[in-house]
Amino acid sequence: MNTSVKIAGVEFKNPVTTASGTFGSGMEYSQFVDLSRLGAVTTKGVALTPWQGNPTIRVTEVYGGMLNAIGLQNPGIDVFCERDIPFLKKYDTKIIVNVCGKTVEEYVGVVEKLSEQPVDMLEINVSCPNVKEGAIAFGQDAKALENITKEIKKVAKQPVIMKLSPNVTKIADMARAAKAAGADAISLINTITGMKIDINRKTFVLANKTGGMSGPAIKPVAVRMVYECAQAVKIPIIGMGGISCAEDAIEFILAGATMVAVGAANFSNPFATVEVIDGIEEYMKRQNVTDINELIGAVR
Amino acid sequence: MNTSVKIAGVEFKNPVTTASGTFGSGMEYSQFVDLSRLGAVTTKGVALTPWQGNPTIRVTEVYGGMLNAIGLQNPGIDVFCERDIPFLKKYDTKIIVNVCGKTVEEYVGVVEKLSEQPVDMLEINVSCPNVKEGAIAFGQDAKALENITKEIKKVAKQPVIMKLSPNVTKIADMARAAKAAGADAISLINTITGMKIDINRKTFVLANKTGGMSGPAIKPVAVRMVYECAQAVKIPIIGMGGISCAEDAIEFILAGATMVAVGAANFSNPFATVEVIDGIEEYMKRQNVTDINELIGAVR
Amino acid sequence: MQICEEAKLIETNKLSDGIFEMYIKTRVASLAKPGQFVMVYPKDSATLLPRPISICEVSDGELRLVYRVQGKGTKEFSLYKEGEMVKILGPLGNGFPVEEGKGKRSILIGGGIGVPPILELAKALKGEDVTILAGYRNSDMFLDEDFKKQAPLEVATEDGSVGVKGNVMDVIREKNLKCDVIFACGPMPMLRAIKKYAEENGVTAYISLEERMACGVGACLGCVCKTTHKDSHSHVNNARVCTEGPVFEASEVEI
Amino acid sequence: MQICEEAKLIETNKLSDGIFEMYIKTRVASLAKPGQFVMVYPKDSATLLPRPISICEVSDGELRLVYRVQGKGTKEFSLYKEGEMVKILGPLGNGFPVEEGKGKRSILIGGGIGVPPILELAKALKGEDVTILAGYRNSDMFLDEDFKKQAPLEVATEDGSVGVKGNVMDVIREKNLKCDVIFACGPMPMLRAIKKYAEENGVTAYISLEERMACGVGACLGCVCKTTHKDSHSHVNNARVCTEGPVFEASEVEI
Ligand SMILES: Cc1cc2nc3c(=O)[nH]c(=O)nc-3n(C[C@H](O)[C@H](O)[C@H](O)COP(=O)(O)OP(=O)(O)OC[C@H]3O[C@@H](n4cnc5c(N)ncnc54)[C@H](O)[C@@H]3O)c2cc1C
Ligand SMILES: Cc1cc2nc3c(=O)[nH]c(=O)nc-3n(C[C@H](O)[C@H](O)[C@H](O)COP(=O)(O)OP(=O)(O)OC[C@H]3O[C@@H](n4cnc5c(N)ncnc54)[C@H](O)[C@@H]3O)c2cc1C
Ligand SMILES: Cc1cc2nc3c(=O)[nH]c(=O)nc-3n(C[C@H](O)[C@H](O)[C@H](O)COP(=O)(O)O)c2cc1C
Ligand SMILES: Cc1cc2nc3c(=O)[nH]c(=O)nc-3n(C[C@H](O)[C@H](O)[C@H](O)COP(=O)(O)O)c2cc1C
Ligand code: FES
Ligand code: FES
Repeated sequence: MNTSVKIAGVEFKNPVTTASGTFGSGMEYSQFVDLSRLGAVTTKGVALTPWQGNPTIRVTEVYGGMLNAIGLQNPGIDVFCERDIPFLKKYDTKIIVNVCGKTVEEYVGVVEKLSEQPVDMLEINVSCPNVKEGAIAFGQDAKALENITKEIKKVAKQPVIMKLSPNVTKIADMARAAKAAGADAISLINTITGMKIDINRKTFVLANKTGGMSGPAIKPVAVRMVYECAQAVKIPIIGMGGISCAEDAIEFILAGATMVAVGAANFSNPFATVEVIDGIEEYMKRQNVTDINELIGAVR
Repeated sequence: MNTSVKIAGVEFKNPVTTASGTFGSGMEYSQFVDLSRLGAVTTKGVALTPWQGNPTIRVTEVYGGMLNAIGLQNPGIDVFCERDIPFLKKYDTKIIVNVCGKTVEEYVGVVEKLSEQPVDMLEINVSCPNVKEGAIAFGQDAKALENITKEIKKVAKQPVIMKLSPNVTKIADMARAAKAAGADAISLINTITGMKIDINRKTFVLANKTGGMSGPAIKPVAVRMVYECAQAVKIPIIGMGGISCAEDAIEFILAGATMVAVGAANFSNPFATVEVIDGIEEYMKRQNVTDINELIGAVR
Repeated sequence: MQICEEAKLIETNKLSDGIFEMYIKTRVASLAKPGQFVMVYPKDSATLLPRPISICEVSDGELRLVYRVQGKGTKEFSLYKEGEMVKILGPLGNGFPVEEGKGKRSILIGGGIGVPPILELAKALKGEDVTILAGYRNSDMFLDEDFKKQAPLEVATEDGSVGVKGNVMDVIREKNLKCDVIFACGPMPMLRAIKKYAEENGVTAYISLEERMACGVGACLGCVCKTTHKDSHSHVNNARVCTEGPVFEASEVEI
Repeated sequence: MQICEEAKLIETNKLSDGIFEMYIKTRVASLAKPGQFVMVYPKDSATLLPRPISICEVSDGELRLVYRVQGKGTKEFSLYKEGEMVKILGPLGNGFPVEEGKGKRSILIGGGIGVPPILELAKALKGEDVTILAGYRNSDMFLDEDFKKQAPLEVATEDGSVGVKGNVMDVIREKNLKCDVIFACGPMPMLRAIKKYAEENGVTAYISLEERMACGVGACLGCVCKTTHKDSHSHVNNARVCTEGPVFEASEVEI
């Protein structure tokens, strides 16, 4: 049975990675999950310099999911290269580094610093709804997305995944823009912007007012968008949004995702990633599928 | 204690109505709910001629919600005027008629036919994701929305509510377009387009492939959009999306909604509307609020 | 009249592999007719839509429901304990036209998980010229003993372990059963075969259809089926299974 | 080492109005230190985030958790029956630095639902010069009998029905309590007052903070608090309460 997939020449032992920001750099979950079992670890967004992130309350629960407004707190690329990459290199897994920034120059700066690092792919987060400057602005305008993708592709030594925002009218247009600018792959969906109000205290629950929604509640939207992108462009897709079991992951794969990422589910079940991997294999056995690549985009 | 609210000169005894398409014309639920208790009944979308709707499967459950792709099956405006309006007139409640169409002319045609009818308001559905022509196309483009709103306002004798689609990049732009064209109010959100795949049969669950997502799962997105619109335009808002109890309704009101609509919750609880009304009164008592209008948009 | 209430689970049993029954004490019982159904509301809050389940038997203010564990909702039902409160809505739908079976030769056909509603119908037609015909996968049958108390029972099993090997149509052919009217509930291929048989043999067939439902009361228009006549709601030949059905005269529907 | 497992609920009781306890048999018990906490995962599938609950007492491979019914999750916990399996993750966080209480005069302060972790700490400091100070709303107290077995107990109640009327700071003032070190857990205003008192009186205070959490293990960066020093993760003076905390030296944090 083959569960390995390939994106832009990089081979992953299985199609399961972690959703950026929900798994740190793997360290915290390494006591529950053998990181070498994962197709890849996708790390928390990293910027050129350390970022403070937003004030708390940063996370809250909603029906069937959660909102977060972390605001991309991170130690900056230098600490990351010194500490997190060497840690991850100890495992037999691929490394996808999620990159954030406030300006095109910042993104490019991080990508340059990563160009000499032993990481396998870059995922460019142009879709974080929780920071004021940059981020989502690039992900909600096809022109801006095309431009930043081009600039990044100029300096990137590793294949580039553009991570799309679901907070758009036509996700397929964004996929087309990313592809036109030379993106090697796209990943989606980032969180959907949401809000929760505390009716007793008559105020927003999150200090940032709005937060990004994730978890099972957003899955139908994510599957739909993966499908729309798969129909629109012929570049590999990493699908995510509410995946908490193998059945969820397979939905994304059938809709057109080459890989899938497990996000908020790690919080409700630290073993979620491995259970998804095992479950995919069981499904393939049950369905007599010998190569996972047969399933990718099989529903049209 | 005052629970009555006013929109465009129409007074509602309380801020609770039904979400179009989830309550028929009230007939089916009238054995569980005294329709005279409701602020208003908002009826299922009605077109110029009878519509068949989509093939089945038309509804399916998703985590914390459901998808529907009814495709606006309806008997057409003539049967509606003969049968449904007289039925509703027997109750002491306001009538909001939801209008759909494939072309601007069709919408205008329905609105004209309604102009001599004893109904209180019109809600124009430019946001149904489940029909190919018209509908959502008007709701995803600010120019198109402005245009159709203007045409409808030319012939409408009742105040006009434009019902917005959440499947857009910037909901506030749509609110501004509706207002600029003379809409008396806006309502939101219609369903979010989603998809469910049956991994055993390897096919879409819904015959229409995609469907509109509703239910508690979409509430945080809906509250956020109501808030954004309330900050952007000063016209009354009817808020909906996942309201299943009074606490949910109050979130929308605090975010800026003058009225709220109960949708899919009717399916999980036929008494939902009345429980929401009762619960709002209890909350007002608990919080010592004497006039519901104090709560509208109180969180900023 | 329809009622939505929390009803008490009096008894619950496993009948065969994956098949369970529950007896619930409810005011719905006094209103229920054969072929009608109830909505049962799961409690898990991620599972929001009610599940349509046919009325299998009515007695002493109790409803008997027999169901197969299919997905999340029915799985949850199967874990309920006696004494638990279960939210239900019903009775829903039109039910079988019992009077059409009076004074005539009827065959009552149930296939698979369509078997349960046949029991209450058989009780309503007790004393009439009735044959019950039930199709199962294998010898792991359910309700067969109950049927035998009401009328002669013929069985088809897919593996031939009991009765005729094959499906219910094979029984009719093999045993050369004759009738004026058929009442049936079961999987779509079976209903299609019955519709065809009825047309070819000048028999009237009443078939109970399944469709995905959200409201159960006719409001959402989720559960329609194509009809040859104008439906009462939208006049577009799309009758609501939950309201105009689930039982239709076979010649009226396109299936 | 941290463990995530299904653990068995051995016993559950209501302690006072809205306050419940559960004893659970778990491998986490053998690893737990005072001031650490566990995540308890609700079962309802609309409730996805685990709930942080302090370790109140450890004994015989069992954890005792004492919690107030606050919202959906804790409501669910309060309905659990003995024998039920409960998913937990722990032990989490750093816990109180017990050694800092050795050979010194300590006051252990618990306020409201911050009272529980003080018990295991009092047990760890048994025999030392310890005063326990607990603040309740009214005479509807909990854990007070347990405390008395470990060390002298002073009580403050908001309504004055037991002990000193007012809050824990009022007790310190009225009774003129002196100490070298304070260990505290409770509401933010109380912790702020203790931080101020510690600064003004040259006392070291260790305070246990609360923050909204998603992962509990340091991965999500949801639960940070402002620190005066660079935090170990992001080097931006934002320590993770779940990992670098929940216990901080009061002078290190901006609250
Ligand atoms: C009028 C009517 C009477 C029925 N009577 C019985 C009965 O007596 N015994 C019995 O075992 N089953 C009966 N069914 C089928 C039963 O409703 C489904 O098996 C059940 O809804 C599955 O729910 P689930 O949560 O276990 O499955 P899931 O797959 O988790 O359900 C997901 C969603 O799909 C719906 N769904 C799935 N399968 C069906 C289906 N076959 N028909 C309608 N909706 C479905 C569910 O209601 C739910 O909304 C009847 C169906 C109808 C329409
Ligand atoms: C380190 C730590 C130790 C704690 N120890 C205890 C204890 O021993 N006993 C006890 O009764 N309570 C304790 N709490 C508070 C407890 O976690 C909350 O009361 C509980 O999470 C509320 O959950 P709920 O589902 O009942 O409320 P809901 O309001 O439904 O919860 C919604 C979300 O908000 C979170 N939340 C709500 N209130 C709080 C809070 N005060 N702190 C953190 N998260 C919150 C929940 O975890 C959940 O994610 C502790 C909190 C922390 C951070
Ligand atoms: C706490 C948290 C932090 C996140 N941080 C990032 C981030 O740094 N970069 C990024 O691209 N996406 C980030 N995301 C988005 C996730 O990677 C993912 O796209 C989203 O959560 C949807 O997947 P899920 O529903 O499985 O969680 C974050 C999500 C959460 C919940
Ligand atoms: C079965 C169904 C049918 C609907 N039909 C209509 C419709 O005819 N016109 C319309 O404007 N909205 C329609 N809607 C959308 C609802 O009015 C509402 O905007 C949406 O469901 C969100 O609210 P909820 O989450 O409370 O259901 C329909 C929704 C459902 C679930
Ligand atoms: S289930 Fe809603 S109309 Fe039949
Ligand atoms: S709860 Fe996730 S970092 Fe603390």
